[in-house]
Amino acid sequence: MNITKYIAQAILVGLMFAAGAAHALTEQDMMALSSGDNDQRIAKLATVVTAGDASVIPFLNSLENDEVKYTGKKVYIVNDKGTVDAATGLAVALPDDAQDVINNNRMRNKLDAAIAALNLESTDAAVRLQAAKTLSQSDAGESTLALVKKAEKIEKNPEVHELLVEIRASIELLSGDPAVRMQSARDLAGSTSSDVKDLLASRLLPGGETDPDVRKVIAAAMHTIDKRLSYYEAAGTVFTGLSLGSVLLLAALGLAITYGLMGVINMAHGEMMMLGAYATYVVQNLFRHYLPQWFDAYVIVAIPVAFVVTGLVGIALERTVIRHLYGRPLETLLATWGISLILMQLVRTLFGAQNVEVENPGWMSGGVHLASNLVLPYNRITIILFAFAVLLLVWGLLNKTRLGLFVRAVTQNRKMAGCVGVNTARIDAWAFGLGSSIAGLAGVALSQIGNVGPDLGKTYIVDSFMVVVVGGVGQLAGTVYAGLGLGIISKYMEGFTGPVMAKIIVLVIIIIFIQKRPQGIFALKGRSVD
Amino acid sequence: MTIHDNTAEISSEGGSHIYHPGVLDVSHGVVLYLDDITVSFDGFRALNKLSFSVDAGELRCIIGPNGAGKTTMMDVITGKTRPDSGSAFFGQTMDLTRMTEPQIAHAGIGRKFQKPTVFEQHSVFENLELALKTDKRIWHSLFGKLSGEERDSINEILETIALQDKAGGRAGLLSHGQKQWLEIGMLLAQQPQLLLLDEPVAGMTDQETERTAELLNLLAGKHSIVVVEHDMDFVASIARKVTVLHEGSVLAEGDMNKVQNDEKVIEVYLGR
Amino acid sequence: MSSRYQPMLLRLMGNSRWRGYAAAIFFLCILMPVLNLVVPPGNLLHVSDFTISIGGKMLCYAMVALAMDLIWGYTGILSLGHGVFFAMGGYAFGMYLMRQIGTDGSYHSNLPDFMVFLDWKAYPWYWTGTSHFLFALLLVVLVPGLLALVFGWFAFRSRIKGVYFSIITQAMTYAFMLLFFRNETGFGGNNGFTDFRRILGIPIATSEMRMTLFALSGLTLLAMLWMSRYIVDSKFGRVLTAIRDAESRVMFSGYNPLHYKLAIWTLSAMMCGVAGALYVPQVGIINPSEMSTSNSIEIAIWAAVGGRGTLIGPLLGAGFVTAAKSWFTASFPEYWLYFLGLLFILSTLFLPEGMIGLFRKLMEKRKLMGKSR
Amino acid sequence: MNTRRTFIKSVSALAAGLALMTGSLMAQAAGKPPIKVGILHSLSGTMAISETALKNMALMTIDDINKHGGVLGRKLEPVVVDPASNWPLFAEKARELLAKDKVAVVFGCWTSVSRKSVLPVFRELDGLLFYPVQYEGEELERNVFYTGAAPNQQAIPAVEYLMSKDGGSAKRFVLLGTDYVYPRTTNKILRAFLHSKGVADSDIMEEYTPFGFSDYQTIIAKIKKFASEGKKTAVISTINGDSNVPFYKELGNQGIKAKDLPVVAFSVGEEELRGVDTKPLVGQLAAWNYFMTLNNPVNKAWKKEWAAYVKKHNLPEPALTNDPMEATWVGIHMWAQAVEKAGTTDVDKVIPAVGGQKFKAPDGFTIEMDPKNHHLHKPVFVGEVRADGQFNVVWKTPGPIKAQPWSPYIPGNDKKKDEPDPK
Repeated sequence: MNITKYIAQAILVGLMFAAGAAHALTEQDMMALSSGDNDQRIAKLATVVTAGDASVIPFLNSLENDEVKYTGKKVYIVNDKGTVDAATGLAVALPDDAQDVINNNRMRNKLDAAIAALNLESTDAAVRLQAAKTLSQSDAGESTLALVKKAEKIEKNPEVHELLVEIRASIELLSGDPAVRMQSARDLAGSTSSDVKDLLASRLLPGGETDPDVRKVIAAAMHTIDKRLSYYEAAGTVFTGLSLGSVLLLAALGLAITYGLMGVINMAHGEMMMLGAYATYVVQNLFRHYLPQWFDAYVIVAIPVAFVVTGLVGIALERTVIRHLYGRPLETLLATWGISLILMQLVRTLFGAQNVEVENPGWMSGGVHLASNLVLPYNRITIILFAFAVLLLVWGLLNKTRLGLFVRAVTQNRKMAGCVGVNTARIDAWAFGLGSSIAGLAGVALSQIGNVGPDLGKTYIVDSFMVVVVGGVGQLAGTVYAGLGLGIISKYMEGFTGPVMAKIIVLVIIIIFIQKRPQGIFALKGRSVD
Repeated sequence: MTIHDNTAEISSEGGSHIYHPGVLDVSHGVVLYLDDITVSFDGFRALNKLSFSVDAGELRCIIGPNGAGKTTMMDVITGKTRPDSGSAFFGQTMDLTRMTEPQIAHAGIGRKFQKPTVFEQHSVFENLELALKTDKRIWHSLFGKLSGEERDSINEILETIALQDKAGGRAGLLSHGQKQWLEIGMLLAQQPQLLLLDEPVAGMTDQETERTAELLNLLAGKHSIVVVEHDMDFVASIARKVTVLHEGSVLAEGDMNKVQNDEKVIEVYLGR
Repeated sequence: MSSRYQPMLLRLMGNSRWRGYAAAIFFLCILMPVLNLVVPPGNLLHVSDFTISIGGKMLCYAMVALAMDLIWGYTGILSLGHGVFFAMGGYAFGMYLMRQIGTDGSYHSNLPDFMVFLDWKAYPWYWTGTSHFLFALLLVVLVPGLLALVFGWFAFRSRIKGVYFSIITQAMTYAFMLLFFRNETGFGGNNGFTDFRRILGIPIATSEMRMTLFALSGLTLLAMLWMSRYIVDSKFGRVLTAIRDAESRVMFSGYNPLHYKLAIWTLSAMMCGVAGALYVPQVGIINPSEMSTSNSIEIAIWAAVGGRGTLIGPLLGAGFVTAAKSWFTASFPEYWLYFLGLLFILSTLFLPEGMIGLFRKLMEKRKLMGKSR
Repeated sequence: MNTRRTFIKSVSALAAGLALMTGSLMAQAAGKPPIKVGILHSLSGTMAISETALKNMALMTIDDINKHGGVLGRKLEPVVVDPASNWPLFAEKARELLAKDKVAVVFGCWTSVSRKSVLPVFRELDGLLFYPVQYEGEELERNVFYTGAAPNQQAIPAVEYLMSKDGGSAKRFVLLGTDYVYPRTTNKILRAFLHSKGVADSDIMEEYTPFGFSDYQTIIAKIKKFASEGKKTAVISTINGDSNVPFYKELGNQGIKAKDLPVVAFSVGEEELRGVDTKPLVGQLAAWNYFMTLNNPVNKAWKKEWAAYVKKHNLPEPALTNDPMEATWVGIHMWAQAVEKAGTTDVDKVIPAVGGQKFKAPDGFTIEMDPKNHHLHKPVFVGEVRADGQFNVVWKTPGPIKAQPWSPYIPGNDKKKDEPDPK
């Protein structure tokens, strides 16, 4: 209900502006903004901004959104609501020879800045904040200075105000007056933005700041910001490591059950993840077709779907192939490899060889902006949380349910478990199904950060085995430490060596580690049975 | 300290002159000497300051309830498990805790497993051939030929274990009892100073058990033998001296009668 | 084809199988060249260059399958790293072939093209001496051999066996593949080595050279077969099988399995190296995709399909799978992976002894039927 | 000996006679025998993603030519093989096409390595290959015609654009690519080019990732840091296929917009953006010799024909066209024209006839095969990604430009001849 209200409001406001537009911009102005040489368009835009009339915003928005077309004489706005003559706001038919206005990045940058500058006077604090943010990230330019200064004086919201100071200082850093430049450099020292640092650095380059005193202040300000940024950078490394670690953990958790507990060398584990990702894809498409308004929720629905689908596939595989191979691990390895090939080809047949598109739901796009060099993407955060949720699920299932009890009983002493009335065959199937389901969940997560294609599984299979082996077979805690540890080590190394060497080094470390501790981090010492 | 260095050498390649494999010093009449051995697995003490010794030419039986540490003790003697502390000597000079399994085997300790382990894909003859005391390095295996003497000794063993007829057949096709004998035969082929037998009659028919007892009695005196067994009748039929293990250390030791009448033993083991 | 070979195959099961087997390969090595070079194209009996090049490739694969069989079939160690050894041999010889290009490359430099675009001014140290044919041949066996020796020593010493071993060999394979994909590693990155011109100064792209390489591959295979047979029939071979079946018993019998495993593992790797070296000039390219994990697993399936623990089985397996691949990718490209996948599953489920086992069973059945009649 | 030879001779004569007879019988039944044309594109494995579309385009082009009467009055018969993204298999299949199927020409290959691996085969058997993909140059083979762009027809104009005012006046460059020969060579050329424009080495960052790489967090953090040193920075991406999606996704999630840090890509086209959530990409740049959005009658007709073909053969919709597909279309037509001109399919006669062929291409120009250097003269376009996965052309060259397979920015190339060595 709220939404409809907003839409109604927006339309109303839009209409009001459309009517006003006729007064703020002449047809010639619009034409000059829409067509011709970019330099001239930008110059025109600057004059419009300097005039500071907020009523031009709708037209600029239309320009920004590629809704504007023009012919030799007239400018039109074309959007879902139809075509209007930009000057009069009246609905008209679009002539055949109408051309698109093409905005390149430079033009778009200027448009964004212009719109943001004009929006600084908005009565809505949220709009002002957004405008200030946009302006601080784009190349504001002299023309906005007046608006910014005006806004800075009256702004009460501290967050917006802080940004405005920064923007104003950024512009004034190029001022003709050394004292003003000095003051702006001082103002900028408080920033945590790499854009500001970029700006300060540019002033120190040849052709930049000439006054030696101002240079000193700029250098000091830059140093302060740099230092601040380096902390965020370190935090960023930890976060990326954690993020990779959580992916590894997810990939390995299912294997910790099928391989770790059941001893099945499941080379098709990666393909289970792939199936999970494709299940997500299918759910996404269903939502797109049938429930577009609930689209953002599709991932939530995909979780149980993937869980069930891969679980069923897992159970089917266990019943048809794997159960014949218990106690013959090497044969299992080959047979499951065969399964993986078939599953991959099957997916190719069904969905095509191409990667399929899986879109992040809205709430997973973008990120938490902690500093300009530390943005924590929502999808990564979600996956870290998801990994721990799945971990909790597995732990709970194994330790707190009858199924878990039976699984552990069967894996520890199959005969004895059979004797006390556990249906071992059924438990095997359930356990393998569970392992596959967990892989399917990993697939849901992977679909949100990487490509979804038939080869998805193959990229993770070596990694997931490494995590389980390093962690210690049959050790859930070991898997967690190994997954997160390997993730952080890899990312840390990557900073120095690049991704390939980092990966190679990690693999070599793993191989050496296994020589030293063949049983993994958490070795189960005991009388080995030969 | 010097000993240390030498032993380090031996573990890298069995060629030190002091501990030359096969040169067993039993000058004090003791063939196996375990002292204060402790082994723990994740906090559980499988062996707890175990000390005992076996004399040359002795046939010793070891009994004890499940989990008493019998198999772990065997593992320590054959080098499969390293003790956390304590020492294990073969004869006077050979420190078992510092030797690898093949070195120990080469030095003259033969072990029979609980489950009969023979090479199922090989013929009975080949099984014995593989076990035969000879140069066991790669080069010899590749280019060496079986000498007439060696052939004779294999045939002799075949006779001892009554498998002459099966010599050419696959070992995997033997009956359970026959496999046990073949395994004992393989131990004999190694010409060990000390034989470790882990439950040699488990799963055997009475007749086979009897035959095995005969076999062991025949071997006693020629070799030192340690038998781990549950079957009390069998133990009674062969044993001269019995050691009872409990919770990783020696509970009692002596002849069968003495042990059977020991209060502690009755309590923990026979009494149940 | 198959009907002509059927009786021979059956005969190979018998006592004279070895002589028959050797004769077959020898025959192949002589006859094929004759049919290719002497008989004019267009004649029914003419063997085309294309057939020869596929045949040569198969012979190399057969060597790898044989090497895999020694380590897996006879010793029970499943290696997922044989693709690396194969590629190493290929790269070692490829270095020589690259040197033989001389200044005929795109840049007319005496460095290979890929070094030119990396702005390297000289060969890196590990290319030293690769312009000498004999040294290159030495590298072909030494490099894979040394790698296997070092890797094996660490792995076997720590008693890593069974699946664990397979998994870490896979990790090794993966690491090497990544390493060789890097351009800075100095082996041509993704492109690897290609565009070879000469061996020993003789142009490579001629029918005669192809025939020579083909015959050489055949003879090498024969020599390897003979060697493997000797090994398998010696006591050494019996120790290997014993290790496979009961390693601890072998240990308690006084053998050091470490040495035995290491020996056969290294030898197997060297055989792969030789196969790789023969393979590269025949297919004309070596690149890191030869090291992909799936290639190594495919090698295992050759041995499994043909019959592990027999010497002829892996050769049949390699031939069969390669031929099937050629046929499928030409006729039904979409179905190749289904077929290969099924082959993996069915052969492990129903053919534990592979094609050879199947033949044996059929033979026995036939014998029994003959008797009952 | 003599008798044997005569015997063989007579047998082969007989066989030849038989073949002639059957051949002529067939010719009577179905006009003249068809001309076999090889198509060598991966239909399985990693490259299938890109190459399948080219196979289909080749088939459509052959259909099109057959519909208009074929070549020399004979129909074209496609022989499709699948080298399965396996480089040695490319060589094997090329040999199969040339030696066994005796095709008159082969259209195929995508990756540089596949082209390199088939080269010796084409040289040895004197075959003819049309290669339709933009590549690193530094090669000129008598047996190959290159219908994709050389670096000066794609990479250099794109960088010039970035350095222009409209392109953002970039002064600092990140050369980011997948680690294989095309990015390496292209970046080498670009580095030399940038040097010539006064860009110092300290203002160039070069990074490579492996194939299929998907975790760009660290690299993007690095780029961000590199970009905050006071000079306007741009990224030149030679990232291959798959890795592009996670790369752009990460860029988007990190809040990096095209207007702040433009990325120009040489391997991202319409087909690559299929299956991609394009929202985070909007405004990012690509440089090609053809975009589907080009507005000209030839392109319109071509797109229509392709759409019909896609519908008829039940191929994945929507029907997209891209640069390599255009190059395939142009290449096959040019070959057909050359065969008509030479009056035969004989490779030695066709090769000189291909040079100088002209064709009205969907890029809106009548483009010409250079008379000497086996490369097409092509126009260059820079486009910005739109939300619908198509491109807005924001810059273009006034007309087709001549290819420089031997980039003048690589030392020593000035001595190279601009034509392949004769046989």
